[in-house]
Amino acid sequence: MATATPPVEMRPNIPSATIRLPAVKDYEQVDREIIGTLKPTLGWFAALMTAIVCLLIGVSAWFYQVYAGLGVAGYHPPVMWGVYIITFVFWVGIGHAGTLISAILYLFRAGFRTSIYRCAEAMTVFAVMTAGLFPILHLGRPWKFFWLIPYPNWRLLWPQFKSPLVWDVFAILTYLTVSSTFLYIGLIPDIATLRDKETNPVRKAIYGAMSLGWRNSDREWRHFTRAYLFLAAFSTPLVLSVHSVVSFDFAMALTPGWHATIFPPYFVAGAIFSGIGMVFTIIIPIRKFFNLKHYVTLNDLDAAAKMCLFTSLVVGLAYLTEFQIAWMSGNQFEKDYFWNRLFGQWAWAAWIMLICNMVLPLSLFSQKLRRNPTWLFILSIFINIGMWFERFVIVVPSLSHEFEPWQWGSYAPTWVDYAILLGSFGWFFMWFLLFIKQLPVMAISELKEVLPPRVKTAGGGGH
Amino acid sequence: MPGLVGAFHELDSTVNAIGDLRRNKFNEFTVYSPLPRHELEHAIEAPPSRVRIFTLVGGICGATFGYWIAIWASRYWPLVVGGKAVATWVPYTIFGFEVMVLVGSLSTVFALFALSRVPRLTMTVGYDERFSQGHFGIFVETAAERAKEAAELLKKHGAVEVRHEA
Amino acid sequence: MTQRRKWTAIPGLLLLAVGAVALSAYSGASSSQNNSPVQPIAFPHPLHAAGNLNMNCLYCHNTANKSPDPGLPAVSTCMGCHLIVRADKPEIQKLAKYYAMGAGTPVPWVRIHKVPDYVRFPHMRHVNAGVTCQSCHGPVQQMTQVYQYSSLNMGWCVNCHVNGYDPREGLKATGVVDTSTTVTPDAERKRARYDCASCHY
Amino acid sequence: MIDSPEGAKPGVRRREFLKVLGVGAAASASACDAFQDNAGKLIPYLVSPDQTVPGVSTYFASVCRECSAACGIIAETRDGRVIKLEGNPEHPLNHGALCARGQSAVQGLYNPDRFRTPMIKTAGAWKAATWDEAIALLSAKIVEQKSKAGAAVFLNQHEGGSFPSFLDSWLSSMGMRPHVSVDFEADHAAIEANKRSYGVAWPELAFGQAKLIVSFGADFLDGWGSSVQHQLDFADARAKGAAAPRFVYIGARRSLTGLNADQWISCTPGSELAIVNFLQGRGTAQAAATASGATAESLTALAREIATAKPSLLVAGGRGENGLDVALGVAALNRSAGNVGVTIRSADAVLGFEGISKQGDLSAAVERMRGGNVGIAFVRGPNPAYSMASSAKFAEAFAKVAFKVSFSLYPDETTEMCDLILPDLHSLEQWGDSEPVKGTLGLQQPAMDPVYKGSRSAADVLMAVAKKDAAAASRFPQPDYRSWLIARVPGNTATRSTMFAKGLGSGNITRREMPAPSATQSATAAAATGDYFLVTYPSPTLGDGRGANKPWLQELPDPVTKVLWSSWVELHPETAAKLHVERGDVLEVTTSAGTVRAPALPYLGIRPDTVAIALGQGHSSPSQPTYHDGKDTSVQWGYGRYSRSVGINANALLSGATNSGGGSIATGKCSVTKTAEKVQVPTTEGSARQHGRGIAQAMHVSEIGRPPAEEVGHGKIPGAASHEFLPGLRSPVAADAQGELGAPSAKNQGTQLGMYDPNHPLGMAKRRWAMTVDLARCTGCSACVTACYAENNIPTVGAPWQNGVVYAEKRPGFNITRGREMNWLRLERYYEGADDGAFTENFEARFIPMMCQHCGNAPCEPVCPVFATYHAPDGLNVQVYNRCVGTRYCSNNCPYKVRYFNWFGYGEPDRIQYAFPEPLNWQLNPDVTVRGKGVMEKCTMCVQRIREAENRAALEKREVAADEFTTACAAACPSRAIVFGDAADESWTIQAHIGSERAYHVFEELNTYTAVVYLKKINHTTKAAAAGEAR
Repeated sequence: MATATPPVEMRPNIPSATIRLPAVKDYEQVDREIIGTLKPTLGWFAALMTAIVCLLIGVSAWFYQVYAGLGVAGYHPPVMWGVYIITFVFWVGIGHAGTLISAILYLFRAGFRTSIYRCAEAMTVFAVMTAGLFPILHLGRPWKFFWLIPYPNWRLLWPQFKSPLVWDVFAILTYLTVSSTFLYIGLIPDIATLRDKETNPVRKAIYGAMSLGWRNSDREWRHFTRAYLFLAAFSTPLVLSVHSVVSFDFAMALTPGWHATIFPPYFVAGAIFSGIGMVFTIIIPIRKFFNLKHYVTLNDLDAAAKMCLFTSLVVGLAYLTEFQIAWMSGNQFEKDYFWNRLFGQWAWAAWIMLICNMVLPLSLFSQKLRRNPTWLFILSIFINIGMWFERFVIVVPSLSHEFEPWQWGSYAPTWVDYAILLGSFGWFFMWFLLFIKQLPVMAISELKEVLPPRVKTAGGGGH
Repeated sequence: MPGLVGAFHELDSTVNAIGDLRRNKFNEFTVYSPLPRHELEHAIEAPPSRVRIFTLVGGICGATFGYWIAIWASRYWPLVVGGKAVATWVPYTIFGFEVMVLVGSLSTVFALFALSRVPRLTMTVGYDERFSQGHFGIFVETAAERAKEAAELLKKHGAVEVRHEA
Repeated sequence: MTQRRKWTAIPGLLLLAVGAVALSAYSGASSSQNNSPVQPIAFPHPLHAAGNLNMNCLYCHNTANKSPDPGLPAVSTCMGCHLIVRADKPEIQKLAKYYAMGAGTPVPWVRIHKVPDYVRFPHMRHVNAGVTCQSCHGPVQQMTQVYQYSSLNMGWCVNCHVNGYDPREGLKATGVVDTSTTVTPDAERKRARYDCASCHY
Repeated sequence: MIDSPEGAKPGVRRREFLKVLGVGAAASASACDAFQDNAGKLIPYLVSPDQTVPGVSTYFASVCRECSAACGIIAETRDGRVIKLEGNPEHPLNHGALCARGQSAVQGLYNPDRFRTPMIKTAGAWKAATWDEAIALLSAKIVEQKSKAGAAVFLNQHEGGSFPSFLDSWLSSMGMRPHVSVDFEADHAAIEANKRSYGVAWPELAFGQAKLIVSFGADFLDGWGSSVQHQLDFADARAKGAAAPRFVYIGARRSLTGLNADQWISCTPGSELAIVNFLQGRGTAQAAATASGATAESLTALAREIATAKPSLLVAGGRGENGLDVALGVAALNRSAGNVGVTIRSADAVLGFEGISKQGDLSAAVERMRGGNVGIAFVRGPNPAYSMASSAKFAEAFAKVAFKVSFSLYPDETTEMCDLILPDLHSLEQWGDSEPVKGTLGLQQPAMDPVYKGSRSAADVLMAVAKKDAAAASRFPQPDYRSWLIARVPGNTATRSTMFAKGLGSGNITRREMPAPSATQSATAAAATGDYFLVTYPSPTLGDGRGANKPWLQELPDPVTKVLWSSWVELHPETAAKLHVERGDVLEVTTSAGTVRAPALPYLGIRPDTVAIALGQGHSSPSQPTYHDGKDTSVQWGYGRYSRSVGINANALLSGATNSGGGSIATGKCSVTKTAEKVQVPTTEGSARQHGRGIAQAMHVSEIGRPPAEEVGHGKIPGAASHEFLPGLRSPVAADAQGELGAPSAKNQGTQLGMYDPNHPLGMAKRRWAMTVDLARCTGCSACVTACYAENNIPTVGAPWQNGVVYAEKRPGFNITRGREMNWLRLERYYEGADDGAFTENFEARFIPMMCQHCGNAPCEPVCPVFATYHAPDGLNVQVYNRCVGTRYCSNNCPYKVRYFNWFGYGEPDRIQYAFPEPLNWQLNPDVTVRGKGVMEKCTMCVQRIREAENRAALEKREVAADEFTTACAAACPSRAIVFGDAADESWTIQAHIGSERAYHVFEELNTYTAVVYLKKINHTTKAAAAGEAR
């Protein structure tokens, strides 16, 4: 009795993923190779220790600052914000690329996303975790930070909801929650795989708990795909909103150089730009040291580099637009300020920013360089530096050169600022390094989706 | 309820097996696969997921709460700042939006857990570790008298192994 | 199926946790409430402020109606009576000792009611507004050893400033029996400024 | 050796009470420690003192002894401690105003470096002693030195009143010669000239009557004579607008007075005489011009002006070699111009300046000591070891004296050389009197018990010594100086009691008859060499150095250069360029007398051929050469922790020669060389230019009454006041600053607005507190700044030990170089003109006090996440310290940059940065929270005074009356430039000013609706000058 089952088309699950992973044969290979990366190495351990040491330096510097007072940092009124806020914006920015890649590209079904998104997403979560610290440790009285959170209390007082800082609290907390949830949900099936391949009973138990007893059943997959889609849909507007809100910290003030409507788009573009920079910084060593070159192919890097180039162009446009607005505004304060930015006291910072973020990325117009991991890595370092200085240029010169000439000032960070900055990198990389050896750096189940499934006979059907 | 589980190596044979099972009135079965495949979903013809309802409701509640808390708190102790109105809806849109996203996505996750019955404390019958790696699997819940028939059916479709589960 | 019940256990626990947090948010009572230190001299308020003496608070705390500071009785005020009255009692002799050493130390009473240093509490404004001492300090006339009666936290202050002080409640606090159950009309309640800068500067 | 300060006379026991409660409430008060010291102690009075209600201020009228003028002060005491000084409104000299130095007297009173007990030096080591020991020792020594008694020297800080005669009679009873009444700040030449020409030491200068004011280097606004009185009168004159006198300043350097002039005629130091001669008709303008370096045109113009503008007022300062001749010449000019009796009134002369001994007498005494036949010397007040020109070699002469007694309160240089220290009482602790003007008595009565029971009134000590000697005892029957004094006060007990109340009475004090002045030394001036003229001048803030141990004065920027906690060498930018010197390059200035090293400070207002250095800094101690570390509790030699090793002492450059007027010569020639060293000069100045931002605006006198010409395009000054609305005072009593919702017609009143509703039953929004500042009056003297520090417990942050702990650099003013000064009210000084830095006489300085503007649309408010700053219904922009979490966003968003952050725990006693080391914290205002670490603070418009007035009114069951009270800055201002009041009530004075045609807001275009209204400065420049000067 011949059965007429509909023929099954044997294509990868993701339609638009025309790219293939030629060097990857079957599901088992994916499991083997990805899970293989989890074995700790000496180099990894050394890196982790370095990160932790940096973190400790930062932490002790912060304790000292809390004890002695904020004066030990380099604040120099009228520059009331400094390295901490700069670094805060820097890390929030880093976060964005992760969400962009994992969420937006997911909705767009961009194939090259598959191999890099897990790293990017983890990077997001840890970057936001890092950023979240700074608003607290830059406070004069950090032990009172919880007053910014609306909760019923016996003072009968609530936060001042018109303040951009309260907006920040909501934006950052939401972003942290959603992105970490998103990361975890995506991880569940992979953890299940780890669980099933694990032999050590203890680790098996831990993985078991973390996988929440996931079984890959049809029902689970059915809801999973839905939920994942909606989470992606939720994260997408966050990518745009969070950094817009952060930009309001500046745009809502009337300080010359801050008070500009261009800030939200400008910040978002900058954020994604810096994020992709950081993705390169992270993924390129990983594909090298974990031997995953055949997963993160040059095509993937090429595609990401194109995004990097694009965002760089947007950011560059924003820079120029700022000057043009100031020039045409007829507003004396603005004019003075932007002149000062380019040729005044802070010219050096401005030029670092322009060269790193505007000029160097232009090299990506050449396909050769786009497909050259070494160059991408070097460039990404420049981008990170450049983006840090972008925030420096926004924060410090504006404040040091405000309306009141009598109160014009200068700014010079102290060792405390630098120690805490260093600590933030320690904190970030500590988490990230822990992550890459405990959990798969690539989405196993999604990689499987890219592969053509195993079939008995082309055209299918029984016999 | 007892049943038997069959492990498959290929996708198409799994699909065919599912089709055959349903034609032979074996309706109590669970399909395991290391990755989501549309082919399987089509073969099973399961109803669409209800996650979206939770998402919608969560989102709406969130947005309302966001606006409400901001406006209520501002009016609770009306202090004028910068000569602005006490409760200003424009900036409060930010809270509406953020809380919408927050509650919306959390309720989505809740829905995922609730509907697909995770987290669960025990591994259930009919699961095999291969199903999270390379193999597809079908667990058929059936009375002992039809077990043989089911086993036959699975084997016919090329199950690499068929095991009886107590 | 059995799995279902097992499955519901965890969310249940989560819900409990949330409830606990929500509750703890409301635990706002001040730490210093009800603290009742032992004083260098066991001064019996009931003996003086109640009973047949029934002295007015202002007799000893004589600046409460003209200064932000209620003032404490000078030791000479006490000795005014106690040179003769009950001069044999041990506590009085302690007092006499303080008084005797002319250049010596006055009585180091232990402070009980204290608002933080960034809060201005002008006693005279409240006293002259007719707020009875007991409405804040509690039934001192019955306290053998004085303790902090009110929480003195901000919500406690603001409640009265906004919702108003009910003179009849205040009188009840002093021990006046008021059997009528009618609520005080809103007009009779005494309200006060609730602008932050009225107290914080 | 320092015992805890205490010790009241038996009887009134205030100290115990306040020591505990007071300090518990004030000093430890900080926004941070909520309930921490809950278990404080409450200490009642043992016997309750008369007239003292705990928590309510008591006021004592007394006399200020910070300079010779002896203004009247009112000391506000709380619980027995002085917490604030203000001028006595009824006093004929200062009419209620008080200068920065007067304000700071409390920091002299509570100075942590005061001597706690008498001290005796044995074998070079100091040890504390009891009074009995000390007095016994003193009388023993006096007996021992009887033989040489005739040669004994008593140097007394000059003061008017009865004490000098008391002192003389004591000295004579001991067979000693009359004392030398020293005042290093006195302008002896001017005094001498006044005596010869007008018959009095210091006639009243009636600026108000003059049509023209010409000053020949007489800095009557920065400490020359009775400067508060001068300033009051000068400001009144200048405020008359079109009728105001023009003011021409002649000198080598533009001092604060010079910067207030409409025209500066720069001449080389000492060449004023040439100009005076020309004005007297001797010699041609050209000759005078060549001699003085001024332009002939300006001189002829001046001559013409003096001839036409009658009456005029010409004043001359005589610190130069020919000071006396200049002063006499000017006096002659006055006489010929008919000013005597009109603008120069001998009738109501300032008597405080009578009886100052000539510099010659002092030098004579020094020479006697050098001669070695002086057995015993006393010093009460002056500090000649510091204040005398180094080439006078006071130290080595003084060392020759067998036994040296100091009555000083502070461990100054002279005292360190003495053998016996008998710490005197501070003028706020002891009895005294003065005769400010003829027929008026000023009574100096103690405002509180002595801070240290170890200190004792010098007068009482002298009487005690006298009583040990039968002969002398008979001269002093009274038990103590107080009764001696009261016995002299005319009138009966009734008049006296009123006198105690007002601190003033009528009557005369029979003055000591001055000993014959000893022959002045022929000026031992070595032939002046060097390529630059040198000008030294007493600092307007530190005086001759007496102020240097008071943190308020160290933290008060010099009104001209805005430098603080430092010394500096002023030179013109042109000169700096010539020497390749930049601001902060350490220069070595050398004269025949000595050498000093100080950082360079280019300054527009000085001739290119001249450099200037201020006196007052550079106190030092051989035994403790370095800075105080903030912890050391031993005696702080070098005039205390706040002054030791800060800056340099320019007296080292002076020849010590005295001019014919008997004053030491403060000018000379010097050579300047650049050194490799470079330092950061602590200053509060950011940019000295307005960059056309219209912060301090001015109008030419000719524009008064004319509607402002409609400026268009680039000519428009941002912030030029528009007169369409009542400036800034559309009371933001509602949800929008324009106050529509506040208007009686407003909809939804009392619903959502609550307290902002003007018809709210509690009437919180009834008032709109506001302030006007008249820039035509403001002279930039900065008295308001110190008044603000005193009233609001503002910490000083410049002390060397007050910066961070680990990386910190121990350098005076380090925090200031990081811009962390806390001056709620700062005095900005902007230059107009001379943009290219080339030398010109035609540049203008504009002073503008900048404090929180209490905007209706305050940018700082909406950015605060926790409502720590918000808008109060009575128009104040409130900062709630204890709610502040320290995001500092408000400061970022404040266009006026008037918010200040507590970078360290300046208010926390256990920290090294603590700004009020015991007993300075006794001065803390109990009505103002002492801010803790990490919170923002700013001008509150003295909200505590507002509340106090409201409380008082409520107590008396009435409304607050118009002008019933005012802010600390307004109360102190000797120019009466600041007016505070309720803009929503016509009966307050402020209303008149708000309507003025000169009214404007700073940064009005930012739409902040400030509550502070400035009135434009009025310039009286001649057309020629006006051309050269930027608007």
